[in-house]
Amino acid sequence: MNFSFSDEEKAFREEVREFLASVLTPDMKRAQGMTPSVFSDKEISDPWHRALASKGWAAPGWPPEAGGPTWTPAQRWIFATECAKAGAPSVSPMGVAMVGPVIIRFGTPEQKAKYLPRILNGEDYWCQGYSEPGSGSDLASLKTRAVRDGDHYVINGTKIWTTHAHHANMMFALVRTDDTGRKQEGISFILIDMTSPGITIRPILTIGGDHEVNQVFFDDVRVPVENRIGEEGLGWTYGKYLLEFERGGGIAAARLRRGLQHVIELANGEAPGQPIDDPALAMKISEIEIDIDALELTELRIMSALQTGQNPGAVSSLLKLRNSEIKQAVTRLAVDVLGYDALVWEPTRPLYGLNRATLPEIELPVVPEYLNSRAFTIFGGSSEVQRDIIAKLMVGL
Amino acid sequence: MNFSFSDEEKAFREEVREFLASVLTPDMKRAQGMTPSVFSDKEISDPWHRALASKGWAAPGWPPEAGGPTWTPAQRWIFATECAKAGAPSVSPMGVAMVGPVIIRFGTPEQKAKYLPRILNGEDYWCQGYSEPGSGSDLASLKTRAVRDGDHYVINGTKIWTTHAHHANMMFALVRTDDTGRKQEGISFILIDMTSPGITIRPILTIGGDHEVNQVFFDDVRVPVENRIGEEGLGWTYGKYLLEFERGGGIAAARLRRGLQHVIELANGEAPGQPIDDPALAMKISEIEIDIDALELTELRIMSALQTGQNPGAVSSLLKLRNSEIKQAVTRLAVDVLGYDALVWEPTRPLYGLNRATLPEIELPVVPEYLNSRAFTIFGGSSEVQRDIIAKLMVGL
Amino acid sequence: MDLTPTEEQRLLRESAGRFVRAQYNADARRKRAEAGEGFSAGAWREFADLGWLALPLPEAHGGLGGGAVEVGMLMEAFGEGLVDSPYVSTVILGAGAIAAAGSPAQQADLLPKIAEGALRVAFAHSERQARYNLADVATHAVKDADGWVLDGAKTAVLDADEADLLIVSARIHGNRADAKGIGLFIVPRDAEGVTLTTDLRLGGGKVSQVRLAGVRLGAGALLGGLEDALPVIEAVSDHATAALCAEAVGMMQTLVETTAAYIKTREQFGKPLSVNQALRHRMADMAVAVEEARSLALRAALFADAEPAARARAVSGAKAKIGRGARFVAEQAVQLHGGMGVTEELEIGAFLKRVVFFDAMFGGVDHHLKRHAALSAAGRAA
Amino acid sequence: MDLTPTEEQRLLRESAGRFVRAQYNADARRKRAEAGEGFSAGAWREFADLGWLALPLPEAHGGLGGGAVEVGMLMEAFGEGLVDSPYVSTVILGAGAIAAAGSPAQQADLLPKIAEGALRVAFAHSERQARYNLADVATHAVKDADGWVLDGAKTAVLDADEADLLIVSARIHGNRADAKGIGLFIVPRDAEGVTLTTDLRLGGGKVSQVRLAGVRLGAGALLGGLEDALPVIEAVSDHATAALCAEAVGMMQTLVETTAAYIKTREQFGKPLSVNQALRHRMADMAVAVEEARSLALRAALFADAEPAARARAVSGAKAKIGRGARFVAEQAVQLHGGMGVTEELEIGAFLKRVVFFDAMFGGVDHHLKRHAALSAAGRAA
Repeated sequence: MNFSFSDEEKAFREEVREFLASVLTPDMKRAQGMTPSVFSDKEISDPWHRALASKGWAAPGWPPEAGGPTWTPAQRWIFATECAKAGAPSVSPMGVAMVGPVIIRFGTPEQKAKYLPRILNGEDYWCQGYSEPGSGSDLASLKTRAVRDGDHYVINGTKIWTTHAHHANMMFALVRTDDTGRKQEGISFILIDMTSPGITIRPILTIGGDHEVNQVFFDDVRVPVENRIGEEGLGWTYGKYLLEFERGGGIAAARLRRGLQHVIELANGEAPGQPIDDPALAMKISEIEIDIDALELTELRIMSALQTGQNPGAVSSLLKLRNSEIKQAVTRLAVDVLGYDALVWEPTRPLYGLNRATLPEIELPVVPEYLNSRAFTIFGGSSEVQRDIIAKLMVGL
Repeated sequence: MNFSFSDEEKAFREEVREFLASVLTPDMKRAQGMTPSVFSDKEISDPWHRALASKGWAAPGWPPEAGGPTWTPAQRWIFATECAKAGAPSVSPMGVAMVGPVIIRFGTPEQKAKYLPRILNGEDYWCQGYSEPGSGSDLASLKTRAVRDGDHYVINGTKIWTTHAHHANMMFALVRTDDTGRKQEGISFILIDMTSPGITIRPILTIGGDHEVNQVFFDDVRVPVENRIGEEGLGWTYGKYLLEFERGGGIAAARLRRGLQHVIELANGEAPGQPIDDPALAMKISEIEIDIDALELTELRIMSALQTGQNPGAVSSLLKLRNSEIKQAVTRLAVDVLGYDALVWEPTRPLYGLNRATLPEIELPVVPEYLNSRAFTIFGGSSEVQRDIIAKLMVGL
Repeated sequence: MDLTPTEEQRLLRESAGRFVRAQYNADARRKRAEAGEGFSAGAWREFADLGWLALPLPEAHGGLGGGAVEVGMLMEAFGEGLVDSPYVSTVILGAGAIAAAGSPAQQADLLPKIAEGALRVAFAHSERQARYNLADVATHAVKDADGWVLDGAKTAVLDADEADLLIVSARIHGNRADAKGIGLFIVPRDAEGVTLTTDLRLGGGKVSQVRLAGVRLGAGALLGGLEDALPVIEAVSDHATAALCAEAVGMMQTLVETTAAYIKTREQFGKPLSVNQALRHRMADMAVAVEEARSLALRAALFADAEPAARARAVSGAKAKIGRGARFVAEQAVQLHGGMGVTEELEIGAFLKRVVFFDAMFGGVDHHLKRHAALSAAGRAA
Repeated sequence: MDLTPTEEQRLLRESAGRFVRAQYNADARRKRAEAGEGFSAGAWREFADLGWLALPLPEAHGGLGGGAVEVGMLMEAFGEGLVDSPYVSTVILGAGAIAAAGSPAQQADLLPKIAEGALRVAFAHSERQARYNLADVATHAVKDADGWVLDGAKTAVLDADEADLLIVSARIHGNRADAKGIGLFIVPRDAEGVTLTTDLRLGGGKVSQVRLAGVRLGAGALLGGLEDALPVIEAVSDHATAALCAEAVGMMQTLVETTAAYIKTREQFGKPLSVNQALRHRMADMAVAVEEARSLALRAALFADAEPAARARAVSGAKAKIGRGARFVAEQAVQLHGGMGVTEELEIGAFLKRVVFFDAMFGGVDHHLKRHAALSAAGRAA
């Protein structure tokens, strides 16, 4: 057991730090710091994605033949951690982390050649069409129909909670091509050009004041059959493969730590009164810091297992559950620190677009982020679903 | 709405206080204070029961014709509260509070004449034969058989968690007289003389070191048919009527407050270090005190509703749940206050029988009481059962 | 001892409930929000007509002499419908301070107008550096031959933008955070030197920062001529806190009912969500939190006129536990509504925001636990 | 960076697991309890033979030079079987203090005997008035021509009754709670003036109060001649705390497995208890608590030889969170076992008692949160 990074790993860390220092502008950091959501706005994430792409670092999880950087698990951990520490934006995950791996695993050579480079260099902006208004945690009950008409599918129905559909030019979606069997059967995985006629996007405002998700309507939308991934009717399999990536959570401790650091800075300076001098607050900060320490060491244990070719077991639900709960604890504490400043509600978005406001800049995203983070325990598999999975896979119930 | 007691109520409170001052000896109070269980030992509760009986106060809930004192709900609340404040022992509830009301409601004139006076004056000591090793929360699955043989039932089977069976000369029990219908049918309610041949009592030691509960075995025990309450096969109805009394909880805040006072005294003096000077401890004490305030005011709201002839609704589960949870919070905090003194385990029982011990007398019951109180959320309807009931009756789910 | 409502109280509660259900249902709120309307002058007149503005004011000055229990009943109904009126700022804080500290002439002048709905008053006391310490007042008032000159800054002033008068606390003598030497001044909102920065308030209504720069007031502007008004500030803050506690109970009640209805009807895997025991138990805990909040809000009201330490302990106890309970109920209401809970399309989020406002206003859970603990320790030492 | 165990570590862990399963199963424990036996001399010899007593001792003095990670692996196995050996008192505290502070001669004299199992040492440091403040030492040591005279009282001394030597802290100069001026003394348990009051210890083993009345020691009794031993006391206390954290992880693991097995087989209403989602979710939270505890116990071990502030923060963090998590798991294990859980007939209660011991030993959750917070604030200020 060795708790230090090797010389190679340290050298890589140095390289990452130098890259970050050279690429991250103060404006990017400010905009990212004032973003209440886990998703960076396209106008923040785009330049960041391009910078990563030119360094060859846009798709850490991809195999080398698809353009991945062939990092070890430790390198991926170091990269994610240094990015979080530096306050880097997020790359939109829908392309690189979600549809990309599916295309790599199940796509035809033509699909790979067409889509992967555009995902890698950020030319395409993807969104995910899974959930529907009636489905909730019961994803397989989806009803959006794709009916074959020659070499096209004709799609009718609606998808909801579609993150950044208003930014995206492509969507990957689960659609029903057959409804005669079990509900998991008859689902197909297709790629939809968002500029196709018949697509309407309805913004859904969330309680934090953000426009992040949408409802997307399909009215006789024609999609070429060649846009289907894999076999017709096996979409559920491909979709589940992708969910493993989405739910993995992976490397979250460093971002949580940065969030907690934000709380300490608030309490130390800007917030009304001198909350940092309050011993009860100091104990709460410590409590959360310890939670993050536990999560971080769990991540490192998993990274070590992956590194030595072992299977870390059914831990992705645990990581998702704890990450979302700790995130909510951090944002709740930040609101408490604000004291009376929490009363001021600034509705303008994006917050980094504001020139002046009643609150100090560091305080502006606090309440929106608290509200936004309520979704952490709901989307991507609710905490209730995660507990069902943990009870089954980790406890054997 | 009137938050003060009336002059009549205040006069009654004075009478109770005078009674308590005249009857409660220092030895009784010491013994009660060193009892980790909610049940007082028979040697403590007996003299207390006799004193109450001679005052006519042994059975607050009974109608006057049965020997009850015809108190208003406010008087009952005042009496229970003053007893708790004074550190009075508990009267064993199995006679007065449990089987008594069933006999009053469903018994024959002969049964009433035979049993009620002996319950009232404490001559009989009762235990309850409901649970069985296999039944748990599914009480109606009970298997102890009573087979008719002339004018007797012949009983075979076993009961468990029988509080103070080793003190009791009488048991009221639910037994199966028929197993052809639904499991709730075919249950009868009978009264069993504990000196009958064929009864064996096996002590069950609990984790607090107390001998409080037992398993009772019945091996061809003959019980006269006249000992059956009400109709054969309707025992479930009578048993449920009784459970309402058991689960009611009723007037618990004053006892909890006394327990919290004990923690404050510990923290203020005997415990290692000066824990009372710890602001975090002070906040925890306040938190629990506020919980008790909430429970007390809920009790008073219920009392007021009863007093004005209204139905307070399905609140007994709420009272049971909160009483048991607060009790556990109080005992847990007391253990924390003990610091290193919590390491000393004194196995002798009863604790009030000890002449000397390593710990100060006020500390002796702390850890046993914490351990004993783990049962509060299990027996008499577990917290899980209470939440099921609350969701159903209060939330309508 | 009888905690059941009197006939009069029952009628008040019922009329408030009827009013709120008719005028503050989800549809009405959505329409007002879309029209960008705040609380309307018409509704305020209706409040006056229903006697609610007069409710807690002294009978000598056009009031009905009601107590904190009656106010609590009204507030609970407001909470059920998420009413965002300036009731607390004008009637409980503003009029409350005038009734407690004002001279007979000041009371006779101002209170009847408030009762009639002709005058709105905001309470400008908190300062940013003070956090929740009521004695921490840096704004100062200097007396000269013509009267008073006020300088300083106030934060978290509720509904100041539509108020006619501000009741402003200022230090007449002593140092920051001294208990003695704080006065309350009647300041016209449009007085020279008064600048408001007004924002939307989390959960509804408006909130202002108030700057006072050389604000000149007449000699009669000092409320009741009182130079030691901290006890009054504490009392009206406690009364307003108790009122907000009752409002929170109403909000919690609505959240539990709405969420129960949702999980009973929303189906997943072919069955209503309510088949999930984990959700049912969560809702049981939410229902328990409502009942405990109801008891403590009532308790705070019942102690509203007790001696200051007892009043403060009851109020801080209620605020701490209801603060936590309301947060739990609102956050879980969002959670149990799933994705819909985090959208602006349902009102769950609006309730959550108001709950966060409630928690922050007059101090959060820890502040009130500490205040309760300090009062308890002082009580034990005495 | 590689947190997977080495081959050597894996073998250690497996052999410890095997030993515990064979000798510390429920049957064996019940038999020993019925026979009134404590930890047997035979088992101690076996510990020596397996190299466990030598494990963390320096190689120069018969040790194997293992670190806190290896000790943690052993302790986790002990926890799984609720082993109640004097391992922590003799090997981690006693031998740890000698190895950290002893002169070469003292080390050469004592450590090999400990490694062989021929000598047991208890650590007598805590005092009742100190609560958990390690610097609070009122016992004093006065130097005279013949050596030292010790007077005072110690509390919570683990396994002193079967120890040959006590390592006793005493103040050589300064005032109570001064950081400087505390020495560690080697005191034969049967020295004149040493009186033990020994009780059963909650969760297994024994605990003693030690009185020292004019105890005369030779000039060589002061460990390493060191008059400022507080850093050593802090280090060995942290090492012992880390070891107990690992033991707690083992206990939590057993509790989760035992409880899962119970609710899968125990039927109610014709179905296993595990059909209840509320119970399954509770068990999910228990499993999460175990994984978090496992990570933090390992983290504490990995920081065992870091600079003192980092070590202390890691250890206090682990102790606080595992203290709470272990209490949660043990209390819920009792709860989910229903009536059986509160009886002495199952061992759930024995685990709960050991968990309460764990929480109380070296300070509870709040103590370590405060220590963590103080170290964090100091780190930020630096």
